[in-house]
Amino acid sequence: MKIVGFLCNWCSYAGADLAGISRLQYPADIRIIRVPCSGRVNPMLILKCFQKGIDGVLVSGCHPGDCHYQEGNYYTRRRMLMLRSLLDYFGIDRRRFHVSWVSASEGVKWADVVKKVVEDVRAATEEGTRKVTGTEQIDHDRGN
Amino acid sequence: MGVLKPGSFFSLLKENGLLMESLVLQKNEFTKILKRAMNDHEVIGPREEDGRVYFRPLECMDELIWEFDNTVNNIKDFFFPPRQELYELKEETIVTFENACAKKRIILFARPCDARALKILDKLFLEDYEDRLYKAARDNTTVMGLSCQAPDQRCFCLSLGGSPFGTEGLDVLITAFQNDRLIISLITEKGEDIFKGKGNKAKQEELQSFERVKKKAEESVKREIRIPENLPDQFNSEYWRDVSRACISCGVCTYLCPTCHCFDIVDEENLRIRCWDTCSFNNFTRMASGENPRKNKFERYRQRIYHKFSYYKINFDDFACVGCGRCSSYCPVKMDIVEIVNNAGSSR
Amino acid sequence: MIEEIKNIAGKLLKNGDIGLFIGYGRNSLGDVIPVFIQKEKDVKTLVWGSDCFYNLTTYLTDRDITRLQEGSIGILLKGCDQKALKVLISESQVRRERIKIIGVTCDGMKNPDGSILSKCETCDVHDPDPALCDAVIGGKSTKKEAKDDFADVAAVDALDSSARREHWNRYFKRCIRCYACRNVCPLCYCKECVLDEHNPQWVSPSPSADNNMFFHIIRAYHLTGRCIDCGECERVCPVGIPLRRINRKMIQAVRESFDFEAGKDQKTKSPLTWFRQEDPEDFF
Amino acid sequence: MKDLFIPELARIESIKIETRDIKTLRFMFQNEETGKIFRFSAGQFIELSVPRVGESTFCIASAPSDTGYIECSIKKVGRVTEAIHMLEVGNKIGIRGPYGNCFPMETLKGKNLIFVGGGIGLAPLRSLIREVLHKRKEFEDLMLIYGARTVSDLVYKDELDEWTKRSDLKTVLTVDPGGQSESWNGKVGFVPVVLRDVSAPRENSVVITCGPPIMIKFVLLTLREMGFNPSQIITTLEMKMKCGVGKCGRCNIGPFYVCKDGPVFTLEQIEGFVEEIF
Repeated sequence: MKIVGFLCNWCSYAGADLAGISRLQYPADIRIIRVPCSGRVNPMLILKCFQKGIDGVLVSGCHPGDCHYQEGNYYTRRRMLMLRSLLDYFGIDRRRFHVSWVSASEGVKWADVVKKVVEDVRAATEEGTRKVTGTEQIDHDRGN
Repeated sequence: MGVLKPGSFFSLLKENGLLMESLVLQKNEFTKILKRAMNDHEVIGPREEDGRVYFRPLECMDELIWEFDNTVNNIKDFFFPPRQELYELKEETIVTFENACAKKRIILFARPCDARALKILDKLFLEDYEDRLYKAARDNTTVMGLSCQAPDQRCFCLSLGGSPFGTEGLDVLITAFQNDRLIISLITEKGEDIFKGKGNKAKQEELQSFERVKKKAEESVKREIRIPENLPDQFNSEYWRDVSRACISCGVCTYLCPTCHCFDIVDEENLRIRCWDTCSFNNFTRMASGENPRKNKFERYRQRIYHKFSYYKINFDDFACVGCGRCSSYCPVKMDIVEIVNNAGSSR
Repeated sequence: MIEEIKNIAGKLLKNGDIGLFIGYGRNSLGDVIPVFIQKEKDVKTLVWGSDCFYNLTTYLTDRDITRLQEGSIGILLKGCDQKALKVLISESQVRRERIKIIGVTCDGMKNPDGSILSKCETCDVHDPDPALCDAVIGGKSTKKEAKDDFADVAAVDALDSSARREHWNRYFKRCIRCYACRNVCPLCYCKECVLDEHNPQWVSPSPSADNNMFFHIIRAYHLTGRCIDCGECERVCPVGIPLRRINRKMIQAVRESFDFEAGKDQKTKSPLTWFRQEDPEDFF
Repeated sequence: MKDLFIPELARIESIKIETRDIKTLRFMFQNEETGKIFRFSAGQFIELSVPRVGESTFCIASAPSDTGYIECSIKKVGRVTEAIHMLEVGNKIGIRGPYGNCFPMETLKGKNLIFVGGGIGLAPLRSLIREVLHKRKEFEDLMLIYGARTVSDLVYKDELDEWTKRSDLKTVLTVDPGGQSESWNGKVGFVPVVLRDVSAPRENSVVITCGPPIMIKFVLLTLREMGFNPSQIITTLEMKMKCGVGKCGRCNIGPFYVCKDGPVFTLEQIEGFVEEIF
């Protein structure tokens, strides 16, 4: 399984780092992309992940009020809320897209979040909800 | 065009409506024949989806629609599809899909105008560098036309050399009559093969009534496109700015056009794909450097008109338009190509 | 009404207040078309009727028109079109002082069979907004307001995830990527659309059902909190994709989550460009 | 039947860094037979494919007489060119072609040739110049006027040095004002201006120009003012291309397909469309 995590540099990435230093166990299905702020996560990036066949996406940033840039995560919150309702509306399983707030001191929370995300994505996959991109093609396209 | 092959002289005559053999079939017999053909052919025909009629592969003959105005898409889609996988490009090898083109197909109820467009596209895709996939699709497809007995008020096929009963590009032309009778005009050998030993030869009076409905249909095509002789001289005219103002630079007119053939080649992962593209789009001619020779809307609109009515004529001796009227009926802002072309010659 | 429109437009052109008037006319087949009038004598070609669907504000952000036009531009707008204009003004895409607006009362646009368009059924702006327009024509509309219950959206929401996927897939298979929906939209004004970008290429231009879905997600997302439901995208779609059903989902979501409605005034920007500390975050 | 869109695989033999954003790559076909059959003329172009990225058009910068390999000079401007710049010696690339027409070698024979190039536009001219130098006796006086934005943007520096030393090719190098370095001993000024200053013979001459559109535009104007007539001026045109064989429809300039009927045109041919192009 492949899950992409967009982590803000100041909180969640540090939180994940702490989880590592503290030798906390969590599933290895997540690939982390460090971003300066969760506000940097353009929804296009999330869509691109799904297009490329990624099974799930996690966006994680500082708790509201703790943003290194004062207010970046407030925008993220609005954007992700909208994106999620849109993805859901198009029938992309809601368990494949997650957002969380993890601070630099929350190593344990990070491990829990990852466990929960992996669990959800695995459940979605096992239930057979198709990945977002697939091999489905429109009629009559290959070579004729 | 090459040398005339023995026997092709007759098919040439037939294609021009001479020496054509005509059969009479009952509708249910026809359906039976096609049902049988479905075993070893993919059958494509007009089918309804949410109130509009499209050409689509048919799952059964009941889906087939017998009476319809011009369809949304046209049969070009099955020779030059919106998205076509060309081959797979891997690090060290190239994988092609040979077998896919071998599928035998029948297209039912193509309108004569759409079928005529195939003849126009043939010149582009088969002359000079021959296009393998297009060729294979052409070779393996039998096109059965349905004569157009009630042309739309937007149609102008006659003024471009077509006809609601035209046979160019068709293998068979089907004309529906009262009492569920069909007159089947056999145009090519491909068409004859399917109806071999079926139906009765058309009687004199049946042929006469065929001529009558044909004449009636032709008379009802009232619109006329008159391509100005001096069109090439109008290239730098202000006219193009004026008429293209309303254009929103979308691709409706070109994508629904039976003769528009511009395409793009893109990579999706390892697949190399050919997909439709259109001169209406701003990025059609934009180069990587940012340079764009047709960055203004009027230049793009002018390109479309000139490509159809001037350049294609110069290069391939045919206008790239069959007068189906789709571009004006589906245009989001109802730009009317006939009016625009007809008035182009008298502009400043 | 039409005489009044002609009068005002003619006067504006004659006085040199505007250099161009954008209104409705007809072509030789009788279809309503947008017309661009530069001379006073041509105002006689203007028409008005229940088939004047177009949202002409699209042309106010068309660089091929505005760039070449000196002076002000006059335009005829229905209530829904005015909403679009308010969004454009709030996003600094149109300078209010550069345009002269004739607002017209609209009793709802009609289909060829005489039935009223579904978007007009639930419309709440049949009368022009005197605070926005330079001239207002037509008095009070006879059309009664109906409550919008978002039944179309609810019907899709009621399906389960994979059925929703199927629901949309059926339509997206048909999409030919002509981009008429994007280009006709008055609020899609980007000089370079993300979909046209080559480097990086966000979505491949080839029309597979998957690519098409991403295209429609991106389009809908970019209109979130901005779409004023003029329904032009759905009207122009040659393959009949119910695009309003997508946009309206987002209208509903923005309304519920942020208590916001686009096109109400000329000042408030899209809700994705500002925030409240108490915004919902129930799914985090 | 061979599909015309299927490229032949080739191996990158060497990569030379010309400037900060231009590299010259040398290719050899993986299949030796293909390499033997592959023939081209100066002025033609090929389509290069990078797997998973796409395909783009490049003119051949090596001469037909340089057998056994093909060279292209590639400026990093877009997605495909960026990908090509990432490639290393030994990597595979797809090639199809050659496409397009070529410089009319027969009509050039016995003429004075004036090459006017700008920036990366020297690439197709290089192919021609190498070919002409290879058959030097068949031509009269040769002159090259070549300019770039700055000294470091000049391509084929080694070859330019070589050509400057030759007595049978008058080489004039120039850089745009502000682009000169301390040690620069060439001219400073835009190509069209330099073209006016050097005494180029008009009688029995042909001018061949290639460069960015804006340069060509002013070179054409300057040549007109200098009294050259349109049939004496040859230019290669740049247009976005995809198929390379006159089908995909984007490279029209008037009734011409730049890919099939071009990219080499005389000004006489395209005079009516100059406004659209430049």
